[in-house]
Amino acid sequence: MAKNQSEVSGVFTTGSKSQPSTIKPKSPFTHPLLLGSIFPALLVVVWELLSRSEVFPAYQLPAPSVILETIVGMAEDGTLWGHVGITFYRVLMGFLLGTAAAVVLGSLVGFYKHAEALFDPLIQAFRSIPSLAWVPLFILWMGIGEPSKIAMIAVGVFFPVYLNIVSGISGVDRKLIEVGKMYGLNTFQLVRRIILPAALPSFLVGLRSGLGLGWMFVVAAELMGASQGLGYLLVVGQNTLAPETIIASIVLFAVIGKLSDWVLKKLETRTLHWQDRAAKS
Amino acid sequence: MAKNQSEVSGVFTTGSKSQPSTIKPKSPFTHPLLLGSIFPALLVVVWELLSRSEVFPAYQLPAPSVILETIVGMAEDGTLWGHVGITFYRVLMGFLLGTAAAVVLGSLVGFYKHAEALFDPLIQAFRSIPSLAWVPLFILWMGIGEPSKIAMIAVGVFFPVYLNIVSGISGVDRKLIEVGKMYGLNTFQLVRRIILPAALPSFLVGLRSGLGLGWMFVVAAELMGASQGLGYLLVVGQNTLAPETIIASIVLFAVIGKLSDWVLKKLETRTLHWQDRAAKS
Amino acid sequence: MSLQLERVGRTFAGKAAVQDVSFRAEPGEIIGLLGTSGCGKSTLLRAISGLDTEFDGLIEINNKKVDDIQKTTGFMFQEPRLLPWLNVLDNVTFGLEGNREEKKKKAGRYLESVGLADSEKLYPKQLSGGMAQRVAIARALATSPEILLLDEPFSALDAFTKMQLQDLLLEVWRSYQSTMVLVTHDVDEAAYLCDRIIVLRGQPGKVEREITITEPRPRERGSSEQAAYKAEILASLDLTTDTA
Amino acid sequence: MSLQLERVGRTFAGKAAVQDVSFRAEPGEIIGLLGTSGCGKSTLLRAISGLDTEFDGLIEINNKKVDDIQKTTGFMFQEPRLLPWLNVLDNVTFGLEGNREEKKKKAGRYLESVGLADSEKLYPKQLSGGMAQRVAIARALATSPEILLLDEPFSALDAFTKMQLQDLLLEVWRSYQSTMVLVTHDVDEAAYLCDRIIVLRGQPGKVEREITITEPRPRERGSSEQAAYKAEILASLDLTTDTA
Amino acid sequence: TAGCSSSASSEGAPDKIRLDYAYYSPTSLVLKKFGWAEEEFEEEGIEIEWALSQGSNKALEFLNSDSVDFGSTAGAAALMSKANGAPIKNVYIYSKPEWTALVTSKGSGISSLEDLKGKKVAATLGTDPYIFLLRALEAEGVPADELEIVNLQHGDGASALTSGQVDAWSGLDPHMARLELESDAELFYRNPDFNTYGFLNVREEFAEKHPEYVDRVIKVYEKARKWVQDNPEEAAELLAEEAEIKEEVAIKQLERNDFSEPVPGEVHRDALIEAGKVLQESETIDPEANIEELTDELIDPSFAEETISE
Ligand SMILES: Nc1ncnc2c1ncn2[C@@H]1O[C@H](COP(=O)(O)OP(=O)(O)OP(=O)(O)O)[C@@H](O)[C@H]1O
Ligand SMILES: Nc1ncnc2c1ncn2[C@@H]1O[C@H](COP(=O)(O)OP(=O)(O)OP(=O)(O)O)[C@@H](O)[C@H]1O
Ligand SMILES: [Mg+2]
Ligand SMILES: [Mg+2]
Repeated sequence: MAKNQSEVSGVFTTGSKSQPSTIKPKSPFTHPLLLGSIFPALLVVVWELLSRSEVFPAYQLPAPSVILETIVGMAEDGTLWGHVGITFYRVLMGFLLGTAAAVVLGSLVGFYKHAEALFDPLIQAFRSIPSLAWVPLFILWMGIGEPSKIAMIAVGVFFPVYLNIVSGISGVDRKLIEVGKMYGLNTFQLVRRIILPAALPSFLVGLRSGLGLGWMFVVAAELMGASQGLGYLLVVGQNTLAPETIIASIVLFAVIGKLSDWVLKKLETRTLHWQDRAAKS
Repeated sequence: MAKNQSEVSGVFTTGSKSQPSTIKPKSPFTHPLLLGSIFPALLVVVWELLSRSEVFPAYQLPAPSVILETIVGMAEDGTLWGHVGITFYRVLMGFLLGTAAAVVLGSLVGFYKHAEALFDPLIQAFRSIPSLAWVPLFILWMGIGEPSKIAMIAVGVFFPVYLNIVSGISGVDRKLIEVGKMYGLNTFQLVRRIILPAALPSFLVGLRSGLGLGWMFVVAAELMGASQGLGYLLVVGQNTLAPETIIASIVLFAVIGKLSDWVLKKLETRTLHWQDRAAKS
Repeated sequence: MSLQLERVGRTFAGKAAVQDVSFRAEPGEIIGLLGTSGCGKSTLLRAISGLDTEFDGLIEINNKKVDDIQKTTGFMFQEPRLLPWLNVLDNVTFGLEGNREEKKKKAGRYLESVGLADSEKLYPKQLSGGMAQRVAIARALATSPEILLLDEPFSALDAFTKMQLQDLLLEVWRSYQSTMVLVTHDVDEAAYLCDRIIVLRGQPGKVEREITITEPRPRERGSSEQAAYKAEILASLDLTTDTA
Repeated sequence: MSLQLERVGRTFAGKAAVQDVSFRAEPGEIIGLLGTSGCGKSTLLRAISGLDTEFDGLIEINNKKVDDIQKTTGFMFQEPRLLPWLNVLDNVTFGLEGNREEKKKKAGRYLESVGLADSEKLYPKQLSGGMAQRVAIARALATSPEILLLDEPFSALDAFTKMQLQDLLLEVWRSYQSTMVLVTHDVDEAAYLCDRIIVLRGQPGKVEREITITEPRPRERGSSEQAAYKAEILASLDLTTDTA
Repeated sequence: TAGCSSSASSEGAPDKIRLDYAYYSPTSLVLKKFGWAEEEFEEEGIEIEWALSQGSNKALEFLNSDSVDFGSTAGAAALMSKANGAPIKNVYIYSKPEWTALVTSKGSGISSLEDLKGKKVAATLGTDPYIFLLRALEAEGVPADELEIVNLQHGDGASALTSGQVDAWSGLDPHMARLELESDAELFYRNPDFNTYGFLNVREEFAEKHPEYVDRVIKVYEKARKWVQDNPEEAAELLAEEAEIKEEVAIKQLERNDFSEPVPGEVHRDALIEAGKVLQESETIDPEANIEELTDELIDPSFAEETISE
């Protein structure tokens, strides 16, 4: 992240690494990683202190150290990897499925006004149905196996990706579309070579939003007969009134969600280097 | 919606109404409203038929007519307005709160690289925590009154709005920002007069995404001791095995969610008329 | 290919931008389109290109009515319109067909002609205004279109680069016998390049005059014939200012 | 206000774009900046404006080192850079201060001067290239900056509109005694407007020559003095092409 | 046990008393409906606040976060929370429900626990039906690992059963009652004693500060309980109306509730200990914990004994 360089230095593309002399040395105190850890660290410390001093009794909110122990315990007896692994697998599959559906439908709706009139109203209506409401319907349609869980997550992923694609497409500058048309591109090529790249910033936000929602839908998905997974852990924790299980699952959601988002964010900086962005102050 | 007019006719701004002769008459069969009703209508008819022929037994999936009766029944005995009203109120307040927080934090993070390093990692981590996971924490922090419900919805609204604002801001063309700087705008003015308008398309998608998520978070919010509301209705339906209540609440979610989205969409076409968009084919 | 406009006009939301323009370009002819700012030159080119189909009147290519985009038509827009996510080379290969290597070679050749051989890997945000315009020229020429529409192609170039590229254009014209319509504000340029010059005037723009330049090519810049034509064009433009 | 550059240069990711440029502009002087496409003219203006602070060397305004944006400096960019969500009038009032009515009146006056009195309500997407450029000119002039940086301000205009606006510029200069730095490719324009002309050459660009024009204003277009200066400028530019 | 009677020094009257109501506790619905609690405390200016509990775990979250003073739960849920250190005690039994049983659909060929071997059975982990299933299996000598227990929420278990995705379901009222009435579901294994009773719990802090008010809440609960016993039809009607379920379903559900034993006692203790052992075996309660001690800490019959014998 070369954010404190000039906006015109083109660091992403021309490899300024050969010219270290032009890069101002970063102060170690304002290193992003360090800055980024301030709040989480503060949170953990304050929470630990409050727990130790019993402002938060353990039956309400166990101390971070207890949570960590719980997680380490799960890691040691091996159940952690099962929970994390299966949930990660479900989210990944659901994410791919939901994104694929959103790209296809979103491109159609963004591009053809009849497709918009046809599909968009229904999709917009479905968009505000809570994940829990889908549960009985999905069980009815798809049973309680893996497919219904993945489909449920795909539903969550679908909406933000769809919304961002449609809006991204309709925000594409007419001028660039005209360039494509002049070179005789057909609709499909136009979408692939002009519209998707131009709508990429919006598409990527959609992906990140969608992935977040995918993690959120895990709980509903794993209400459908799961015997493993983070959502399962959360619900069992709530059913058995075990706060450390609940909080451990929340922490795991946060950590793994953050990691998966980080991957997409990297992708974003990689693929959007061509944007003519202003430098942040 | 003048989508089938030429992209260069500037209908939004110069009032082509005085020149009806240049507007091609719309075929009544491709009117957007009509097209948009095809799928919902089809859905309802097929579902009704399947229910009548008992492919879907009533205790699993009641017929649309039964759902309609349920809703009309609620409307007649007046409970419907209570449920819809209170939920609408909660979503509205949560939406305003969440949006306000997202605008403030999103502008900071989008604009200052230190703010980004400081806040963004934590926010991104929180983003993938499911709504149900927040419930015990919110009860703990804020009790079971209205504030905790509204705060819960605000959390849902916050994330997509935040994400879209940050990305919208960093996608603003450097060239326009420089114009603002040359006219001596300070940071605040720059945000208000250049960055927010330029990031508006992205911001509006964020709002629509956030509103959708707000509706989704209603269920979690109304688990916190509500005795009225659409989310309450859904959960009661699930706890008392009343599929007609469940489906009625889903339908209400869809309809009201769609209506609220429609308002935002209107706002979008209003405020984005200046975009140089291509006409849809 | 021949190109024919008959009483072409365009109205935007009730306000006419250009009216009643008719002319014919024979295959291989270079037509200049001159006129004050805002008189409808770009609008006419858009109509000819097929991007805009809402015009009034008739446009024919090879005596066949068209109101759609033709693959054989090339358009260099008034702005460079480079695709910001492609580097210079990829922007030029954008419209080309064939295998990768061939496309690259061809694009490279044109980039060299416009003096940008070193800048192949740069992205649009790293280009100067004139460089971006030259990339756009290379992109338009590389597809060797049979009808080439040029909207102020050299406006951002210094006098000498401009001359070089004018000659490049003539070279392309000689090899492919493209029919060209060239919008320009540079009277020298019009006199040097065009077979016929159409001067638009007023708002809405109408055809004010047609000037045919019979001087054979290669023409000599600064020759007395050129000076005479230039004076004639200037005179016809001068009238226009009265109504501006 | 006076403006001084001392050995100013700029390097992009290891590649020098412009090097070692020094000159001084006295209060009220109009400096012309000429050179081939890509030799660093816009880069220099960005450095003077304060938008780019990564340059090498020293820039002083009124003998005080600056490396930040000055409110008294106006910059007309090479592209119009209109704000697409504001109509023409609001784009011009954008940088103005004072109450609404006053701002509108002032903007309206400048819009009239550039021939766009009728187009106040149009949005940027509805403008022709030259109209957009004229809005940008009106916006830059309306704030009456003490230092005015102009990057090819008239490049998209026809010959006659261009002359009118050159005279408008001189009028503004007379009223406010702004110090101006003008990038242009038009040799006539440089000879007509400038007190001194700095010719850049090469890539990275370096100062090739400085030409001082002593002819008092008002100057007469097409006069023999003008022709002589023009020839001199052209000659100095001509050398440049050898290295392009 | 602690909190002995109203003679202990109290810190005066609370400003308000926060009660919960739940569709699984008909007594609470009656109490809320008739406003007897409000009546009882009106003179002293004490406000009554009602919160709806959507399940035992919500009621316990409310209790633990000091959002209510009294919460209605299943006995086992209260025990689990106690095992995690929740400062609550059980002071009253609002009913002895037979709210759970094993259900299958007609023609499934399942008629005993023996038949469940190799089959899928839906149950919600950690809740009464789950405990019921495990205790039933133990009682009949069928090892739990010979069948597949599918973790589904109560309502989803019912749907899964009717759509044939599981072979049996450890059901919960009112889902179970509705299924019995409207589809061809059959209860093939019942045992009221394997249910863990309806516990009314109070926060320990409240009980310590205001013991006499605990007594008085029990008093109004008693009034409601008696009313339910005397007016079973009206009670069913009320339940149907409040929970928005059909009246037949409500009647069936109430039929399976025994309102005769309000004072926590030995039976309740034994039932909880058995449940606790089952939960320990499945590791939902820490295997190290001393269930009997926990049960003794949880159940405090002194308030009810005193009030009801009055
Ligand atoms: N952001 C950037 N990143 C990398 N290189 C840049 C950047 N901006 C400009 N350059 C390079 O700097 C050189 C000078 O650019 P500049 O825009 O100053 O040229 P110019 O003299 O204004 O040319 P023109 O007349 O074509 O506008 C060019 O070679 C260009 O590629
Ligand atoms: N999309 C549009 N909506 C409304 N009016 C438009 C639109 N496009 C162009 N016009 C109007 O049409 C007229 C002609 O525009 P055009 O771009 O053809 O001018 P031009 O001759 O190319 O001028 P220039 O030399 O300045 O580029 C102008 O008055 C302009 O305002
Ligand atoms: Mg034009
Ligand atoms: Mg430049």
